[in-house]
Amino acid sequence: MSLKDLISPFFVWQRAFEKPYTVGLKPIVERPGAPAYRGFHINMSDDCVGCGSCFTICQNHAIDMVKVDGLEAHGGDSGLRPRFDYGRCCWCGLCVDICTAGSLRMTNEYAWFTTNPDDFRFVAGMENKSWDGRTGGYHRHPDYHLFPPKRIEMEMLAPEESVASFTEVAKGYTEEQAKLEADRCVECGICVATCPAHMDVPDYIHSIRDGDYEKGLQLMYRTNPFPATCGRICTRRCESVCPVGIQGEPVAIRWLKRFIVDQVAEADYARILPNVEADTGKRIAIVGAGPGGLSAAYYLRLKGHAVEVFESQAQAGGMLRYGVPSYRLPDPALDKDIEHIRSLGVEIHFNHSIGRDTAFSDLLDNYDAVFVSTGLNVPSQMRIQGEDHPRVMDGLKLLDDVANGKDPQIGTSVAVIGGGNVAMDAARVSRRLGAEVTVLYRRRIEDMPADTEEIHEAQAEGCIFVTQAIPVEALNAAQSDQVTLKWGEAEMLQDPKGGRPRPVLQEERMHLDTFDTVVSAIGQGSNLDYIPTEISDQLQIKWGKFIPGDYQQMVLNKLFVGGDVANATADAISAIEDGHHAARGIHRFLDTGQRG
Amino acid sequence: MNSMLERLSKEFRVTDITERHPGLTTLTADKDVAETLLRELRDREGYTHLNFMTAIDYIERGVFTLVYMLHNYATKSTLSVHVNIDRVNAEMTSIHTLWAQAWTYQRELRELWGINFPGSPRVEEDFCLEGWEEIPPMRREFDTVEYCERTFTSREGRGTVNPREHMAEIIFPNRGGDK
Amino acid sequence: MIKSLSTDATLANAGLSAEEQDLFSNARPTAYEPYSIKAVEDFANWCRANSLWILAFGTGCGAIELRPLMTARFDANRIGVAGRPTPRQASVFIIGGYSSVKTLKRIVRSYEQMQGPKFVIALGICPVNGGMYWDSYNTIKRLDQYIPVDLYITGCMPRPEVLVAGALELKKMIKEGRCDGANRYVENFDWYKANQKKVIKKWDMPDYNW
Amino acid sequence: MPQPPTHSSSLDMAQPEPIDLSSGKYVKLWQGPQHPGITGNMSLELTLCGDEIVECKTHVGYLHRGFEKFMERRTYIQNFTVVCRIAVPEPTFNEYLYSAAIEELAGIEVPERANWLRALNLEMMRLASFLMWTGGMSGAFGLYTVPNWTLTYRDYILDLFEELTGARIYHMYIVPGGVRNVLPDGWKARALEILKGTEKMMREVDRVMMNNAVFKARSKGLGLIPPDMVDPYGIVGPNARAAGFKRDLRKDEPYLVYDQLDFEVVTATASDAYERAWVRQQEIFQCINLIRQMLERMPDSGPFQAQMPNVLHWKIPPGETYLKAECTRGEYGYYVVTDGSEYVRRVHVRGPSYTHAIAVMERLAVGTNIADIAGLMVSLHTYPPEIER
Repeated sequence: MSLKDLISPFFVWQRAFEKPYTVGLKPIVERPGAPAYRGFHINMSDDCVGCGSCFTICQNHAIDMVKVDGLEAHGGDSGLRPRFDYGRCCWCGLCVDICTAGSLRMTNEYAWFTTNPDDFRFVAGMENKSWDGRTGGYHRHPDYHLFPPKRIEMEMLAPEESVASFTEVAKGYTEEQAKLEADRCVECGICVATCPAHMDVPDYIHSIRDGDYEKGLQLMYRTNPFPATCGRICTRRCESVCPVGIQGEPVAIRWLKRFIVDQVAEADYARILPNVEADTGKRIAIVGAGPGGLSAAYYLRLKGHAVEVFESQAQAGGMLRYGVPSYRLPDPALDKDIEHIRSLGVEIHFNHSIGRDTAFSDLLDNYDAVFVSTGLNVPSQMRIQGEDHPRVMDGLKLLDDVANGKDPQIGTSVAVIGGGNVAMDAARVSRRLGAEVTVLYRRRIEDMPADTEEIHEAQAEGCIFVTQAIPVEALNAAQSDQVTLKWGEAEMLQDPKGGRPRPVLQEERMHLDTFDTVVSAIGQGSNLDYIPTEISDQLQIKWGKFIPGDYQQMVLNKLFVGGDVANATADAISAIEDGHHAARGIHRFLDTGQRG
Repeated sequence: MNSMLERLSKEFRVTDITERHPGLTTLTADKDVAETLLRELRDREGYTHLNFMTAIDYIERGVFTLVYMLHNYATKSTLSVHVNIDRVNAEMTSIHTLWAQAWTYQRELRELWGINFPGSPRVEEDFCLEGWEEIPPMRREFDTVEYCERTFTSREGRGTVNPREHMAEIIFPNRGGDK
Repeated sequence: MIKSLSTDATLANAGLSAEEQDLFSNARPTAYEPYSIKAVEDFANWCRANSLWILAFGTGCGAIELRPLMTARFDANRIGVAGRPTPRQASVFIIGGYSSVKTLKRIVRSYEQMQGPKFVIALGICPVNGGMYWDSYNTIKRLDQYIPVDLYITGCMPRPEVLVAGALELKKMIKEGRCDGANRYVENFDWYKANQKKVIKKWDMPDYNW
Repeated sequence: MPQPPTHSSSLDMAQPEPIDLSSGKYVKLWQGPQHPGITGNMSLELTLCGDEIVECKTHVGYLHRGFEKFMERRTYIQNFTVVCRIAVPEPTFNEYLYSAAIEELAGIEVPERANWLRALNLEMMRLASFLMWTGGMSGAFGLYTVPNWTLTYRDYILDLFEELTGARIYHMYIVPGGVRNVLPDGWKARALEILKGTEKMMREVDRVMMNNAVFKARSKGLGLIPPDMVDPYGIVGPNARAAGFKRDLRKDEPYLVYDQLDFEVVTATASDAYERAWVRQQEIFQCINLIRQMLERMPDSGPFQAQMPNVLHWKIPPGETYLKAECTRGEYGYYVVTDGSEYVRRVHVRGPSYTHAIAVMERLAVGTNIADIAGLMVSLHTYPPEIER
């Protein structure tokens, strides 16, 4: 033992005069948590969509999704909110990291003690807590992700290539791409409520991850007998509510659906999909072989009913065949869906028009139930002078001609009037026929009802968009095979009531442009002339559309309606659901005699 | 390294030699040669360090795989020696004479997997558990959640709602598949 | 003041071997009765509140924050908190988070050996509802099933700052005479014992150990 | 005086003969689990002859939570939050090893910046853990000033952790795929300031503890580990280095960015309590140096997380790996087996305390004075939760 060893410990004394290390006694006030501290939770309830991803990822089962007063399930919000159990939570922050809506975060508050352990439970953001107003605390770093925020790009034909032919533009996912895209789904199931047909989206996406495409197909046919079609042209409202899309891009549900169908050969359908139940002896007539009519036919046939479909055209598919150009929906894809329905024994009478070939009342008399889904096939009028000019044609006719292989003779300069999907189709078809295309629309691009993708693709293919342009008159041009369109610029006027802005024609800013053809595509209406007045008088019909009751049933017990002619959304997937729902109603009605 | 593995596969019939990453090789040995093999590896090949030993329950194949992880400080290589033993009346030769910490591992394996090591010191004593009456908990068929529910009480008043089912109930009660 | 021992209510101590039966009392625990004069009781509570002596038993993770708590930075000594090595001298038992079944047995013994009035603080989430280890076969999920708890502090881990705040809260509760955990233990003794014996399979100790 | 049973040589792994307690010469004492002189929650069953220990049995399991069981029923991402609880004072090594093992099996390449941040975290954790150990070591020998200093500085490091990771103890910062956050503004400057203070404080600890006559007298020669005991007992880390073994995984099998850092392995000549303490003192200085090097050279921009799949249904192909890192106590290892499902098939955590606190402790305790048992225990640096998991 050296003297140094005895003395050196006394160095402790030198610290006696230093400032003490000790901190004060008030926890939060004097020592708030660090700016990124993982403290108590806070949830922006308005942003939260109740997807339950926080519940799924919590390894401690610390989160319950619960109903809260004042919130209802609607659209893309389940109406549920996370309730935290601070007898379970370990403040790992995985719930914050996974939160699709970005509504959940943690504050830097950390002090909570109580004598009653049942207190440690609260619905974040719905119950008042002392840390509600705090701004500090943990939130996900923008570059840190627990699932890929960007979708797998779908390979498309280049615009210069696509405009040259009617080849399908979207090439479809490869298996690897599809699995990566399917991996992005968080399986919350919010989309199921928004999908008009309530397809089991998370389940069939799951089957892609498992590589079990046959199961995926089965799941899709539970609610939709047109998966090949919907996988290409669906309006995909599901994607608009997909929580993954809130902070990133939504899961490409439509392309995944298409991927599944593309993986299964039509020859295998009979083996994979459900077969027809025993014959019931009931006969059902369906008017219109569009998506609505065939959907009803499919589900009714599965139940064992005899189904006859009456179609005025030469082929089945309705608007899907005659209204959707083949670069979006190639005929083989549509045929794949229709052929399976027909293979179950659904009988389709082509070129058979109700009202002309068979009286509507005969249907009601001779069949156990009638489903009417005749769609919207009468183009709306522009209500301008010179509308009957020979060089003014309607968009549906143009598409119809092209679908039937006829040359519509549009010339080399075309004006398309309208901003919906039919207008985009007409414009892009005209481009493919070799014309220079100008699209005139009353409002702004962002007001167009057409799909954003469609608009972008049309622009990429060289269609010129002239917005805030109101057609006024179609005049005879110098050359007889041309037409001069008089149109005026419009100003957008704010609606004082807060509705959407209204275009107002500016009389002093008029233009005259000459085209080979003016294509009008501003909407369609229905034609219900085939229904005799004595019947139609009993029915609820408004603006040319049926107003159906529950299960798509009309006042006449036997009559069920659906599709564009009976709903406001007028898209394929709604028609499919109408058909399916009517099938439920008809089966229920025939089975039990119950009305909807 | 390779010559050693060749010799081992010849003399000890070791199989499934796989290099998992540079410096880590796994191999499978038969139960009856395992002890000799380990001794050989320790004394002749320089694998003097026993990182750990443990077991994996392959209930679907009816075996426990015992894993002996050995390290050679000189060549910086690790050998993972796998030995498959029967799940029923699981028993293995004790290696407590080879490494001093081995008997502790064997005690743990005895308690948590129910693998016996005859002759291993204090192998019958409680290790982590005390008065355990169920099947050994690390076995795959032991359901820890079910045991917790049966044995312990959790706080009441919890319960969750599935968003998808909730929305189905509120928004489309009569629609969707199978309705 | 201690309630007089009632002679008929004795414990079986069935888990003990014959030679050990004699080593332990078989009397039941007794409840604490406050002094009849309020001023005296208030003074006693004031004394108790200002000398919170913690039992040095790190039962789980929570023990890790007790060291900062008891050293220079957070210095709990200044509010009358001190560590004690033996239950006989301690008045506060801090349960540091989860407790395994094996530890629970020692917790029960230590708790019973503590002299009244005694208080229990449960740290973290695990004693509340199982916490992180809600599906572990070897940890209890609710501490209040086995010993009475006076104050819960949530967090994983609760920071030393909260421990200080919690100790201050406990002081306040004691001064107001609101800490009756030990009496609850006496009153519901058989219920607690039954719960304890349900999970502690190897019961080789006296039923009440003081 | 009766002769206590002893091991014939350090390589003799047979258990000593049982002691006849009824002879009246011996007394049995339990140290722990409720005992101030025990590290964590464990206990020693000591048999004494006078005040000399003739037999020691370690009892563990008081902290057994069955991690390896319930990890088998949690997804890969869920497990990352669980693993840090396995070694309470040093959670970061668990996080790193678990993540690295999962990444290896899933074939994920971690960005460079994340590797630096991970190494920085590991070294800070090492520093914090050693500081706490220093406090414990001096406390065990009756020097109560040092814990007040070292635990305070440890707390300053925890403040840095809190700022960077969002938590003091369970950081949950190193996640499969990378890390969760980047250094906040001004963090480096604050870190350097705290390192400076720590270094100054450690020089004083050197005077007060390492050059303290009482400490020297009590710790020198206590619990001597002879070199021929190291391999048979699986002794690693500072305990082995103090016996002259130049083994450090950071140097021998470099992981993360350690091959780019400049440091030497610290060794001593005789592994008794004092030399082990000395080695750890040197490693604290080394640690401070390493952190400074990293702060200087670490990239300030770039990605810190690899491209990850959706963790909610993350499947990893079948495989097996054993990864290890040098923690404060030596080789810390994760053995992970996957079977292609969303759940891990088997995780085994190899903590150095497993052998240090049981086989080694039981061996070294024999012949020690009862008063030194706490010091001996601390000098082996054991953390009970990593033994029983």
